[in-house]
Amino acid sequence: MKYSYYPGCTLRTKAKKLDAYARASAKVLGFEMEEIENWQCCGGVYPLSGDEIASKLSSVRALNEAKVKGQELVTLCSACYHVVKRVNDDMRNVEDIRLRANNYMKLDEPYLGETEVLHFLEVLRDRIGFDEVKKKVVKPLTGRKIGAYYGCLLLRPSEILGFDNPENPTVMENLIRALGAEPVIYPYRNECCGGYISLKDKELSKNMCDTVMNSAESFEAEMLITACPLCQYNLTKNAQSDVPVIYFTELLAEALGVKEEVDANGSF
Amino acid sequence: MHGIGVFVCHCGSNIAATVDVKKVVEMAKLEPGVVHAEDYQYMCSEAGQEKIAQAIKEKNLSGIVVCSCSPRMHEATFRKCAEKAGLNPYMVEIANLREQCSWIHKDIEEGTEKAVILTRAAIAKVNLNTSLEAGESGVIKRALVIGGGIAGIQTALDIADAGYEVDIVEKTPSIGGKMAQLDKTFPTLDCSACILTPKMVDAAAHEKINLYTYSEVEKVSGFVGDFTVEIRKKARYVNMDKCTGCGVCMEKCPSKKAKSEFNSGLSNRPAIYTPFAQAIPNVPVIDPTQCIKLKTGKCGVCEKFCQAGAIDYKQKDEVITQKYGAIVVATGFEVIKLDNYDEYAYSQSKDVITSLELERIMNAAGPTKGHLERLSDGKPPKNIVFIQCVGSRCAENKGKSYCSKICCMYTAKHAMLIRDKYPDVNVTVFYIDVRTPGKNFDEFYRRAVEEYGVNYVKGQVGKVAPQADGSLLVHGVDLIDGKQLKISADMVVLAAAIEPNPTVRNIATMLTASIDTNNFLTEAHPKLRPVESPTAGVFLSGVCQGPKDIPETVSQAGAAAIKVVGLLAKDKLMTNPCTAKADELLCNGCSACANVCPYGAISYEDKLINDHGIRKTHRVAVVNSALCQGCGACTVACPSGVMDLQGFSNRQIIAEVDAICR
Amino acid sequence: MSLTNEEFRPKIVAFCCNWCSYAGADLAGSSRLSYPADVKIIRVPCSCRVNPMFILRAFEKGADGVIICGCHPGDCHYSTGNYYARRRMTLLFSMLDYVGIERGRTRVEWVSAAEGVKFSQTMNEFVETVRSLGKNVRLGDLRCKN
Amino acid sequence: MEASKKSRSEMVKEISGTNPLKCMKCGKCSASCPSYEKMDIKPHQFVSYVINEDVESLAKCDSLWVCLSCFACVERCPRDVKPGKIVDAARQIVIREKGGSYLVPDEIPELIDEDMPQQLLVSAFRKFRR
Repeated sequence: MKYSYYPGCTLRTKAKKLDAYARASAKVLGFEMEEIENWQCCGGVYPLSGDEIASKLSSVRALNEAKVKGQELVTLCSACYHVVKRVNDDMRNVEDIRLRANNYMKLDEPYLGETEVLHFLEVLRDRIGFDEVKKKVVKPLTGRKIGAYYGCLLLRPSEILGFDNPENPTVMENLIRALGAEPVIYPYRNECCGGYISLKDKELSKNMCDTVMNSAESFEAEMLITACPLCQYNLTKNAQSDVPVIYFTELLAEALGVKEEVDANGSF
Repeated sequence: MHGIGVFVCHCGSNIAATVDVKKVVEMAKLEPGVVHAEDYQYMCSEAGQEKIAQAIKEKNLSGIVVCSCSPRMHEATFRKCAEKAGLNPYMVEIANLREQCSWIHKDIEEGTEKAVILTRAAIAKVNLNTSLEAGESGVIKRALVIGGGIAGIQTALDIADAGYEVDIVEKTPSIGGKMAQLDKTFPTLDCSACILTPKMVDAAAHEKINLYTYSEVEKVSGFVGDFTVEIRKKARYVNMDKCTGCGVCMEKCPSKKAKSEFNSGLSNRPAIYTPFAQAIPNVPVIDPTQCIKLKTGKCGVCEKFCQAGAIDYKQKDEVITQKYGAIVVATGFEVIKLDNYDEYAYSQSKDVITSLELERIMNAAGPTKGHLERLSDGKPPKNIVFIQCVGSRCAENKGKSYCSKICCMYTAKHAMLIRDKYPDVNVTVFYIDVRTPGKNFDEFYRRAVEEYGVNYVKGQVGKVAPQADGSLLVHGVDLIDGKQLKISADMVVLAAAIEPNPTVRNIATMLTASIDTNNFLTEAHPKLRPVESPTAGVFLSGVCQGPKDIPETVSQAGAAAIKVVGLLAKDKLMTNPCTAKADELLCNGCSACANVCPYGAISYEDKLINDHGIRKTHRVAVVNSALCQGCGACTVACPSGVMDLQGFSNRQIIAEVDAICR
Repeated sequence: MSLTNEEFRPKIVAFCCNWCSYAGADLAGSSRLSYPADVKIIRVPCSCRVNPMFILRAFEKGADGVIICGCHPGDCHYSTGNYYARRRMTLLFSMLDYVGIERGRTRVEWVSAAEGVKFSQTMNEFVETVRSLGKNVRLGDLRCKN
Repeated sequence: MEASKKSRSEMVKEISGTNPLKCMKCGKCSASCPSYEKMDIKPHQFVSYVINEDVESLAKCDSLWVCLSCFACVERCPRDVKPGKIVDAARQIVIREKGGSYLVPDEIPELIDEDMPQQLLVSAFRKFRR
């Protein structure tokens, strides 16, 4: 099975691990992520204003490329997923944006939101299945207590993203279970880490990250996993906690037995 | 001799403000056949009706058009008025100038223009009206009440006391409904069971009332005065005649893992059970999904211990057919599912409960024997937070659009009872508005605040976060103080919205009773006919019509009963004369009409027909006017166009079309 | 809101069943939910009473659009009437389309007694559609135009 | 002056695509907001200010720069008002005007550190500058 793959800017720079472990894991799980050719940065945040077109076009280009190839479009970074999927929803349902974006793009055939956008976690859950993932585990993470941190971008607005239950998500917990570890369920796993605010207001982000980390610690999480480079940065940098926060793909690669290989080849 | 009279009503200023009534009168006078036209302030008033009667007599009118409000409002009034003046009541047509014109158009020129056209159409139609005679049909002196909660019980008691037979069909094993689950009732705090159980006993003992518990309505046919209903009596596996209600079977049953419906799933019950100790009838049922004997063939403990020999594993469902003159829907409500409100952690913590679950916890017969304790660890809570409007008053995609009406009051009741019995427990109520219309209701709520020290906070809760130590951190806002609050609670109670019992959809379809987008049954008129369905012979009692508390339900139940009694007291009902009729001369007996008739009202006879002197016998369609309900399906199906509907004939409707398009 | 001569005012005939849609129209009225005065309602007991002949007649006499409103499927007061209406109108409308009466000029809509909002919205939309299609010239009776 | 005030609140409604009149003033947005303490005009007040056509005050407030677009308010709003989109629309109105930016390139070298992901910078640029 081949998917179109949209890595996004951070996965080429500060979050190379998120990308490398995912690719290696995909190979083990029997699917391939074919990087689309001329991708550009998604912009990090979805432009909420209904009257903005230009900032949505990079997503449309990526979406259209996947459409031309007849593939589903996979992302790893929460922000890319959020932005690309919401733009896709606009292209499906918002007449004005669809019209203006297509007028600007001048594609051979107008793009009408045909592409299906999937997060890597959705591929694991809905295309591969956690039972299959479990079968491929060679180093089960038995005995480890791991918390998932979802943040905002994967879950909200659920009406459009439809990723998981926005108030009580389960996909990463099920992944943790499939890898042989014990998921730690704590209430702030869907609360914001502060996001881009940490550029100008570290204090605010720090408060939020502490709430998350303290809560996870109180439920005895030894480690947190996340899909978002910004969350990973904020939780690691801005919270006073020793609990490590790593990408979910690293955990996956570890359990599938390909982590060392990636580490040996990678230059992180 | 043709002579049409036109009567234009001002309806005070309701019509006259946006329709130039004088102009309508002038224009009407120009229409063919019109010999009289006038306007008046209120045509439906006695003076207005007198004007109509006088004109009919003086000008010897053959038909009248009243330009007024909707025919659904006053058609009957004006028909009666015409009849009194000696005109056939079916020679009356209404032009709906209020609902369809003056109320929706703001421009007087535009409104008047439309009013003239609507009047013109009505005149064109009435020119072709023919005198019709209403037939008669009998009334079966028996009523059916669907639902055995307080609404159904009260309706049945009131009908039975008036001397008519009533059957109650209740789908659960006992009558009593939601009220049986409640601990205390507002605003008097008397015990729910103490006031309900005597009524249940009365209903069971009443010689005119017959209970079909553990039964469901399966099929309904017929019409007002003469409904035929099939009722499925589900197999109880217990012989009702033999069972003494000793309860030994329930004690001995080895399968005890089913969730008790009565205790809102907070405790377990055996496979053979009565829902609660005061159940009526006090005869258990065997839940076939739980019974080991019925599932595997091995067990039979209850049979062994039953001294009365009442257990019958071979019992089958039984379908009985019964005839009724009137049907009352009293299907009540359920609490909504809370899947979409996971921010309140209902699915994540045992200590986040609904108000109905709290009722069971506070009830002496409940899962905790009436002790207020946390379901997670049995510890007494010290801080309780109530959250109002969970799923009520929402945008369409977020929940129920309506106010559930009862939550403000029952929350005040719960808060008060807790503070009364456990003065050291802190109670906080997050509210958006406190709605307490009702006698002694606001006073009741004020007592909760002023005498019992319940902390009411204006604002909502955004999240309930279950903590590692088992407490619940409630993230709320106090809009008055302008503060975000984080309250550590050990119990959170959600005032979840109520919705009509899901079975009501199916029942409404069987009864052809209309239902709104929230699955509440529609009343015939929201103000003037609140307990009647638009479908004749079907009446509404309790929450199936809209959210209401116990006193309101009981009053509505009584009102529905008196409407039923009023119907059953009649010996004959006038039937709708607007029925289908075939032109025997042209009918060729092809059966197309009978195939589409939902009532089986069309049959075929070989008739001797005199066609311009040529006598011959041929097969023609004959409509049984007692069965025909006048839908008109057959008129369109007829390939030769000989089937017509009286009162809505092809010529009449075409005349209306022509008048509108002219 | 005075009308200019240029503004096209279509003639619209709306057949409404007595039990649901006529009541829905009444509710739209009592809730003061406006829709264009171009719509004129004819009350019929059930949507199944609407003979295709009536619709042809309307177009013949100069109607620009015809809409039939009935109870929602499954909610018909006469159990099955709206199903007959739906089937008949599907056939009729495709035939009308064939002779040049655009689909936009004909419509079947289910409006319950509780849906005043839907009634008004439906009429607003329908009138807008018919307005955009302009005057109907097909099927018109060309004899003795006055 | 009156006219331009009005048009600004209309602009907020247009850009955000929301209808503030749907608000029932329950405050669930403010109960959910992680930046509440740092906001001078609270999320529920944002909705009210737009209804009352006082976008001037919104344009001057600090809340614009501490809203995280985390969408907790949008997700939980029982009336589907989407307060977060209203905040963002007000922010758009400010940054689209000359001198409205909250972030200037010159200050960036001081703000960043070695581990900071690119995502953070592009997001901040999008939110704080035109």
